[in-house]
Amino acid sequence: QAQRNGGELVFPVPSEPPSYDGHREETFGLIHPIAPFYNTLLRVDPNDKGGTKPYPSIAESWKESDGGRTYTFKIRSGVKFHDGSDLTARDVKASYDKIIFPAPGVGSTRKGQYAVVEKIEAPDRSTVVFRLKQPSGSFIASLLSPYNFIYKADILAKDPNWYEKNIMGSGPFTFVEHVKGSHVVGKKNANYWDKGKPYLDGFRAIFIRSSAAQVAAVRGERAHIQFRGFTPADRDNLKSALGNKITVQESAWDCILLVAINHEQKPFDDKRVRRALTLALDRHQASESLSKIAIVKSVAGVQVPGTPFATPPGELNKLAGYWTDINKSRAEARRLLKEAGVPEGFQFTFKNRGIPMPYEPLGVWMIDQWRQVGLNVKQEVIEPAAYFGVIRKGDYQAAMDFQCGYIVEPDLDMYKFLSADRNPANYGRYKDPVLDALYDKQSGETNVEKRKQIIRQFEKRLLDEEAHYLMTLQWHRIIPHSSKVKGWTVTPSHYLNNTLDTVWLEQ
Amino acid sequence: MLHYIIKRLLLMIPTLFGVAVLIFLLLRVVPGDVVEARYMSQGSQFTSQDLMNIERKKLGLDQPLWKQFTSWMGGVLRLDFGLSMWTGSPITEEIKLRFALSLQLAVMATVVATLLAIPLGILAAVKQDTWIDYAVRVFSIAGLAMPSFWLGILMILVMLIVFKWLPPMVFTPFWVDPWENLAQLIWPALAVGYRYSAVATRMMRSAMLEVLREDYIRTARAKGLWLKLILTRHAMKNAMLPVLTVIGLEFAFLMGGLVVTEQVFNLNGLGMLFVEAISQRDYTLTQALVLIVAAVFIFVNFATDIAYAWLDPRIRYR
Amino acid sequence: MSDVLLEVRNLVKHFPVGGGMFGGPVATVRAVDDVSFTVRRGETVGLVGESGCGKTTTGRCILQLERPTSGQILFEGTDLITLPAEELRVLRRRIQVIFQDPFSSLNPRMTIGQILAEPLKVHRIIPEKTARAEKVQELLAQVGLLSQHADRYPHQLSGGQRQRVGIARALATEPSLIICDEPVSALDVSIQAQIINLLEELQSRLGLTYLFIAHDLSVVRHISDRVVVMYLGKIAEVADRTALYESPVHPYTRALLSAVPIPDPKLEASREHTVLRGEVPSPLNPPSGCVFHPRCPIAEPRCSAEIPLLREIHPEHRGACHLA
Amino acid sequence: MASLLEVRNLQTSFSTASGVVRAVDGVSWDVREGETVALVGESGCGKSVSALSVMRLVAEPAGRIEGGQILFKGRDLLLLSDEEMRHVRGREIAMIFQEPMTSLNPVLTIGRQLTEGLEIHMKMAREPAQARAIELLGMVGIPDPARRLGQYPHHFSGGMRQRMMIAMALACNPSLILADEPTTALDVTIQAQILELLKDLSRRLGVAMLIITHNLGVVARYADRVNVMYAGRIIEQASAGDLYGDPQHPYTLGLLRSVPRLDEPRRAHLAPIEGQPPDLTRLPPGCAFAPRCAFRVERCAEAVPPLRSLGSAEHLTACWEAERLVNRAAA
Amino acid sequence: MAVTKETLDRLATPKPERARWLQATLDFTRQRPLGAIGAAIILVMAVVGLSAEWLAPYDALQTDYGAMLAAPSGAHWLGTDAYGRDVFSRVIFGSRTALIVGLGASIIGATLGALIGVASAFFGGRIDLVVQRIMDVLISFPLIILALAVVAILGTGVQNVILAIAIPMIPRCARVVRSSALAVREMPYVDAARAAGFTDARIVLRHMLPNVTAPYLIMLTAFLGQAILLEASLSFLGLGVQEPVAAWGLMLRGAAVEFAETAPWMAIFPGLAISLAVFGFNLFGDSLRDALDPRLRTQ
Ligand SMILES: Nc1ncnc2c1ncn2[C@@H]1O[C@H](COP(=O)(O)OP(=O)(O)OP(=O)(O)O)[C@@H](O)[C@H]1O
Ligand SMILES: Nc1ncnc2c1ncn2[C@@H]1O[C@H](COP(=O)(O)OP(=O)(O)OP(=O)(O)O)[C@@H](O)[C@H]1O
Ligand SMILES: [Mg+2]
Ligand SMILES: [Mg+2]
Repeated sequence: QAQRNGGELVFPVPSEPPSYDGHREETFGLIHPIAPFYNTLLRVDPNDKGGTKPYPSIAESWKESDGGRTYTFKIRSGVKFHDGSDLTARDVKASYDKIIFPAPGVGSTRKGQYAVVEKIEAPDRSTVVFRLKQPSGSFIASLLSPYNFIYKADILAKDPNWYEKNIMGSGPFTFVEHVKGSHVVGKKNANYWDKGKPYLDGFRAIFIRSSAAQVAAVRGERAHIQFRGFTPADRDNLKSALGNKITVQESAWDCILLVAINHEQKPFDDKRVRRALTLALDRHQASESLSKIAIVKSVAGVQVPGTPFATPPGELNKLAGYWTDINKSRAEARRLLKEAGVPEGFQFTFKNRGIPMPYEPLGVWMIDQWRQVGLNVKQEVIEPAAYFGVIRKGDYQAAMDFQCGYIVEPDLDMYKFLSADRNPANYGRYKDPVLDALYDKQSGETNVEKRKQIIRQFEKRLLDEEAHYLMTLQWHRIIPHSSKVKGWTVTPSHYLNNTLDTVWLEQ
Repeated sequence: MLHYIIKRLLLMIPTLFGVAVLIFLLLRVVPGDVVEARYMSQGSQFTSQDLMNIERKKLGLDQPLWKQFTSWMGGVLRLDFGLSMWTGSPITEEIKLRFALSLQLAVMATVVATLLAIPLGILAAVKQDTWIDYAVRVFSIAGLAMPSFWLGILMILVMLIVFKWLPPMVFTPFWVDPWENLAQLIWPALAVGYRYSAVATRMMRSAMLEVLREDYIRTARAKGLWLKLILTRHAMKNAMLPVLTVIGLEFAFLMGGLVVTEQVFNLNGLGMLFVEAISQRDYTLTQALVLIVAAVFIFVNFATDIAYAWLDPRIRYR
Repeated sequence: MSDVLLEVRNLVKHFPVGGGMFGGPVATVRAVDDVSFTVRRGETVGLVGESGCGKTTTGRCILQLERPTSGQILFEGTDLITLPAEELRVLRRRIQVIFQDPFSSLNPRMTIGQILAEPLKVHRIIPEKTARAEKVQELLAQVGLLSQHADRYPHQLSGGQRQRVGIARALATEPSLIICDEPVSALDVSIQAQIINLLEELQSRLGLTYLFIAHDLSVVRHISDRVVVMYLGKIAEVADRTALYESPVHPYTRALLSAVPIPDPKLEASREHTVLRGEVPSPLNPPSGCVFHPRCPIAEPRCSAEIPLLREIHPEHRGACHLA
Repeated sequence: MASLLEVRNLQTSFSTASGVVRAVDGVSWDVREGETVALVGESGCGKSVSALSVMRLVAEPAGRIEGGQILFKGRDLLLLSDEEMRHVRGREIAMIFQEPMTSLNPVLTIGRQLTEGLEIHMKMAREPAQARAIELLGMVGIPDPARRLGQYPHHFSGGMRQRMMIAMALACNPSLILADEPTTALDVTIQAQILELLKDLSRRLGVAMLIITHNLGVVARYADRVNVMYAGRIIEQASAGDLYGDPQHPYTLGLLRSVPRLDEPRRAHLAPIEGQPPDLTRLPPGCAFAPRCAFRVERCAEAVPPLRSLGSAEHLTACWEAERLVNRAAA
Repeated sequence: MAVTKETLDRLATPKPERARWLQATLDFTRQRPLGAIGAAIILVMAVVGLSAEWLAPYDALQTDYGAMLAAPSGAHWLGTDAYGRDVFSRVIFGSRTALIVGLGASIIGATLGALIGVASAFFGGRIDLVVQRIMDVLISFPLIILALAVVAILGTGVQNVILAIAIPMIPRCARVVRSSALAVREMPYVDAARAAGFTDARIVLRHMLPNVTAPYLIMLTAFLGQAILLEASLSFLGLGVQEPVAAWGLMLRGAAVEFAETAPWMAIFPGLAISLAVFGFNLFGDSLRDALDPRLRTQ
C-alpha cells in the first residue's frame, strides 16, 4: 500500500510538557508533542514491535572497536536544523556532552546512565567517537533513548538552558505553536533530510487530562490516536462503537508495578515472610481477570515477556508465586508465615500511590490475595507527588514501586534491584552482594545464551529465594486508533517511536 | 459611601496577606517539592541527589523561607506572579486561557442560576405550602443533592447515547468562535447552574417569605396595589439582597472550585490547574492561583456589598 | 433619710459611630452629656425624658455595663469606674437592675428556679443547695409567685409574671440600689399597676432605693420622690415630685406635662395644649446653646448661643433654662 | 348621622399550632360620617384584627373571617371580589399602621410610595401625582416637601415617617381612615403633634376615623365615641363622655382606676386589676373577664353576657352585673 | 433578638409529660411533610448504616473475579463492580462510611465554629477583629486546596478526610454563630448576668452558648449534607476514603466512569444513594430551619 501524503494527525496527550528540553525531562508528556521536532543519534527501528532494534538516524552507521571500548558514528550529511544551518558532528558532541558531562552547577537527568562513557570526540564534521571506560553490552541501547535530542552546538554554547523554553531541532516537523493548557501544533518540515518524509502535513497534540475525554475524542473521530494507551474497557467501547474504523495494536508494556518490601522492618526481614507474600498472589488468575479492567496482562519476571532475554513461561512458573496451582501456593505461604511466627490475621500497612490506573486495581487485588492467606492488610494511599519521598525514606512496610523503561534491556531493567548502597532507587533497603555480582556478570557477558542463564539465576534469587521484591503483572499497552493511521507500530514503550516521520493517514 | 468603599478595600489587604502567608506555609509543610515531583515521579533509577540540589538551587528553593516569601511578596506587590516552577514560563501566560474559561463558565452558570432561581423562588414563596411550593423545593434540593460529577456523568452519557454528542477537545474562546464556544460551555453551565440555582432559589424563597411578612407589604396592600406590582416593586428588591450575597459567594466559589465538573466535561479551567499545580508542587503557580481565587472571592464579596449598598439606601447612607 | 447612696458626677458617655479599623470614628453620639444627680438612701428617683435622650445609657453607666467617657459614679463614696475588676464584681451584688423587656431579660434556657439560684450560688450567698432552694421559694413568694413556678421556663409565664421574676432576681443578692429601666412600659395597662404596687411594697419592706427610669410621666409621678428630666443627653430639670409637677420651671417639662393625655374627656376639652414644633434632634449633632431651643416656645436669641447651666431656681429645684 | 361603616357580628379567627384563636368574636360597631371612633383594649384583645378584617388584610391562610358583615356605604365588603376590594383599599378606606419604622418600604423613595396610590386609583400621570404628593407632604407639616420626595424613609425621623403614612392615607381622599395605634411607637411630644394633626385633618377634610389605641388618655382627648374590647369582644360601647363619666363594665372601671393620673392628687396605692389577661385559645365558657372580676357572680362563668343598654341607647355594656356596678359607683 | 426568642423556647423545653416528643414528631410531620420525608430518609440511612453487617448479603470487600461487572440479578440485586464485589452490599456499607464522615466532619466543624463564633462575639473588640480576619482568610481560601493540603500533609484515610472536610466548615459556622451570638450578647439577660457579677466564662458557657443552639443545629444539618457530598467529591478526585473501603464517592470513580456504558449500575446506584442521603439531610435541614426561625413560620 502506498503512503499517502497530507493530513494532520491529531492526538490527545494526557499531560503537558513541563519544558521543551528532552535532556531534562522524564515524561512522555514531552516526547509525544515534542519528539517530532528533533532527531536523535540513533533510534529504534520504527517497524520493530519489540522496540529494541537500533536503527540509523543522524548517524548513518556506526562501528565498535577496541574490544567494545570505542564506538565511531558516521554522521549523515545534509541534515539541516530548522533555522537552515547544518547539523554536524559538533552538534552531536555538544548535545551528548551536555547530557553526560554537564558544566558544574548544570543538572543532567541522565548523567548516571552514561557513567561508562569516558569521553566524546568529534574529529571531523561527520564523525563522532564515544570512548568508554570499559565494554558495555547496553551502550548502543542507551543511545536509542528518545530523549537525547540533538541540539545546535552554537546555541548550547551561548545558553545551555535555551532549549527549555525554545524548540529548534532538525526533526521531520517544525514547531508552530504551543497554547498553554491547550495544544501544540507542528507542521511538515519540507526540507527534511529523509526525502519523501514526513508524509503528514502536520500534527496537533492536544492536552487532555481526563482519560474519558481522550477516549471520547477518538470515539468522536476528532482525534486519531492516543500514544500512551487506553484501558481494556475503553478499547472494547471504542471497538463496539466504531467497528472497523478502529484498529487495535497491543503490546506488553515495558512498565511494571513492583512491591517493595522493607527489609528493615520486622517481620519482613525474614525471607519466609517475603516469600509468603509473593506465594499468596494468584498471578495467572489475575492475568485473566485484571486484564479486563486494568492495563496489565502478562505474568512476568524481570524481563518483559516476549523480549529476547525474557524467561519462557514454563521456566517462570517454577518460581515461587508463579506456580499454576494456587492452592498449593497458598498452603505454602501459610506454612511459611506460621514458621516465621507471623500470627493469623497479622496486620500491616501497604502503601500505594494515588494514581488510579493501574495502582488501584492491583492494590485492591493484592490486599484481597493476602487476606486469603490470613494477612490483614490496610491500604494507605499517598498523594503521587509525595509518594517516592515517603518510600525513599523507608517509612513503610510494603509499598507499591514502579519501574518503567524506554527500551527493554536487562542492564537497564535490573539495575533497580542492585543493593541499596549501589542504587538509591532500591527502596527495599537490602544489600545482596550475590545479586550484585550476578548483575555485573551478565552485564559484561556478550554471549546471548550465557547472558540469559545468568539473568535466570538473578531472577530466581531476586524473586524466589530471597523474594526481595514482588513482581505484579506486566503492564499491557493498548492503542486503539483510527484505522486511517498507518505506518505506526506499537512498541513496549510509550516513549518510543514518536517521531511521526513514518506515519501517514489513509484517505 | 466613598469612605466605606475605601475602608472595605483596605480591609482586603490583611485578608489577602493572610491568605498569602497561609498558602505559602501550607505548601512548604506538604511533603515533597517540585523537584521531587518532577524527577522521582517517573520512577527513574538514575536521578541523583546532586541533580535535585542543582535544580532546587535554580528555583531558589535552597533559600531560607523568609527570603523566599519576601521575594515572592515583592513580586506580587508589583503584580508580578513570577515564573511557574514546573514549566518555567510566566504564570500569567499559564493562567490566561484557563482564567478566561473559568470566568466565562462562572458567568454562564450564574446566569442560568439566576434565571432559574428568581422566578422559582418567588413562585414558591407566593404559593407557600402548596404543591407548587413543594415541587419547587424538591426540585431545588435535588439540585443540591446531586453530586455535580454524577450529574455530569449522567448528562454526558445521555448526550452520548441519545444525541451522539461528545465533549469537545479544546476550549474555543468566545472571541474565536462564539457559537462553538457557547455550544461547548452550555452543558457544564447547566449542570453547575442547576446546582447553584438550588442555593439561590431557596434563599430567594425564604427571603421572599420574610419580606412578604414585612409591614410595608401590608401597607402596600392597604394602598390597593396589585399583587404583581407588590411583588415586583415592593418585595423583590428587598428580597434580592440576601440572594445577591449567595450569588456572589457561589460565583467566587465557581472560579476555582469546579475541579470535578471541569474533569467530567474536560474543561481546562482553573480548577484542574489547581489540582495539577499542587500535585506538581508548583509552589509559585499554586500560590498565584490561591491568591487570585481568594482575591476574586474577596472582591466579589466586596462587590456584592457595594451592590447591596446601592440597592438598599439605608446602607448607602453610611 | 438624707445620706447619699449614689452620686453621679459629670457623667459623659459618647458612642463612636461608623469608622473602624483604619477610618477611626466618623461621628460621636453624645448619649449622655455632663449629667450629675444624687440618689439618697431609701428614696426613689425618677428619670424621665423622650426616647433616645440617654436614660438607659445613664443607667447602664451606673451599672458599669458601659464604660463612661468621663465622670464619676460614687456608690457609697466608692468610685465604681476606677474600681478594680474583682472588687467591682463583688460590689455588683449591691446594685441590681430590672429591665424593660421582661422576656428578653430572662435566659430562655434556664428555669425560673435556676435563674434565681444562680446569683446566690455565684456570690456564695447561700452555698448550700437545699437552703438555696428554700431561698428561691422565699423570693418567689415575695414577688407573688407560686412555688411551682420555679420549674417553669420563662416562655411559660405571662408578661407580668416574668417581670416579677425579674424583680425577684434583682432582690436575690439583697441589693441596696435597684435601677429600674422602664420596668412597666412593656406591660399591659391592667398589669402595670400590679407591678408598681409590688415595687412600692418591696421598697417599704426592704428599705430599697430605686432609680426609676420611665417615659410615662404619670407613672413617674406616682412612684418617685424626686424626678430628673432629661433632654438630649442633658438634664433639663431636677426637683421634688410635687414641685416638678405643680410648678415646672423648664419649658420642656411643661410641654411634656401638657402632652400627656388625661383619661377624662371633659378635662381634656378644657385643657390647653402646648404642642411642640419640630422633631427631636439627633444626638449625633445636637443644636448649639440650649439643646432644646429649636423646639422651645419661648426661646430667645441667646438660647441658641449659650449653654444654660443647671442652676438652683428654687431650693432643691434645679433647672437648666436661661429664662426660668 | 348615617353610618359610613357598619361592622356586624364580625368573627375572625386564626388557626395556630396551639389551637384556634378567636381573635375577633362576634363584634359589632360602626363609624358615622366625619366622626372619630376609638377602639381600646389591652394588647392582643383583637383591635388590629378588627381593622384588618375591614380591609380584608387578615394574614391568610392562618387567619379567616368566619362570619358577619362589614357594610361600607351600604355594600358588604366581605362579598366583594378581590379586584373590587382593591379599589376600596387606599381609595375609600385608608389605613395607618402602628410601626412607622417598618411600615414604609426602605428601598423605595418617599415620592414613589406616595404617588403609586395616586397613579393607580386616581389614574394620575407622573407630573400631577408628584405635585399632589408635594401638596400632601406640606399638608402634614413636612418642611421642604419637594426635596423630600427623592429621599428614603430612613432619612426621616419616626414622627416624620408617621406623617408620611398619614399623607399616604390621605392621598386619594378616602372617606374613612383606620389608624391602628398611630402613635404608640412615638414620644409623648411627637404623639401629641401627630394626634393633633390627625384630628385637625379629619375635621378639615371631613374624613371619618377609627383610632385604635390602648391609651385611655388619647381616647379621652380625641374620640367622639369609644368601643372597649376585651378578649375578642366588645364589652362596652359609649360616647367618650359617658364612658369616662359613667363606666358600666367592671373592666372599664378597673382600667380607669388602675392608671395613675396627672390631674388627680397622688394616691398612696394604685388599684390594679388582679390576675392575668386570658389566653384566647382557652377562653372560659362565660364572660372572659370573670376570673379577674370583683363583681363576679355564678352566672358569669356560665353564659357570655350580651351587649345591652342600661337606659341610654348610645351606651351599651356586656355585663350581667352592670346595674350593681352602676349603683355602687353612684353610692 | 426576636429570632432566638421563640426558637429557643421550643428547644429549651424538656417537657416532662409523657410522649411529648411523639406529639412533637406528629406535629412536625403534619406541618412539614417534606421535612418528615427527609427525617425518614435519614432514619433509614442510619439504621442501614448501623446494621450493615446483618443487612448486606455479602461482605463489602469480598471479590469474585468470576462475576466481574455482572448485571443486576437475583444473586446480586444491584449487580457487581469491576472486582466482582456486590454493589448492593457496598452501597449498604457505604452508608456507614457516609454517616461517619458526615457526622464526624459536621460535628467537628460546627462545634469548633460555634465555640470560636461565640467567644469572638463575646470578647469583641480587637480579639473579635483578629478572629474575624482569620476566618476571612480561611473562607476565601479555596476549599479544594484546603482539602488537598490536609490530605497531602496527613495522608488519606477516614480521619483525615473528616478533618479535611471539617476545617473549611469552621469559619462558615463561626460566622453564622457569631452573628447570632452578637445578638445574644446584646440581650438584657446577658447584661443581667454581667450586672450580677458573673464571670466571663460563666456568661459565655451558661448564658450565651445555649442560646445559639438554633443556628448551631441549622449549620450542623446543612453541613451534614455538604460533608457527604464533599466526601464523595474528594473520593472522586482520589483524595477521599480509599479502596477497598466501601464508600459511595469511591464507588463512582474510575471504573464506574469507564464502564458507565457497559455496566451503568456501578455508577447509578451509589450516585442515587448519595443523592438520596443529601436530599434527606437537606429536606430535613430546611424544615428544621423553617421550624426554628419564627419569621418563616406559616402561622
Ligand atoms: N451602643 C451604642 N452605640 C451607639 N449609640 C448608642 C448606643 N447606645 C445608645 N446609643 C445612642 O445613645 C442615645 C441615648 O440612648 P438611650 O438608650 O440611653 O436612650 P433612652 O433615653 O433610654 O431611650 P428610650 O426611651 O428609647 O429607651 C441614643 O441616641 C442612642 O441611639
Ligand atoms: N397572624 C396571626 N396568627 C395567629 N394569631 C394571630 C395573628 N394575628 C393576630 N393573632 C392573634 O389575634 C389576637 C388579636 O390580635 P390583635 O393584633 O388584633 O391584637 P391587638 O388588640 O391589636 O393588640 P396590640 O395592642 O398588641 O396591637 C391576638 O391574641 C393574636 O395572638
Ligand atoms: Mg431606654
Ligand atoms: Mg394591634
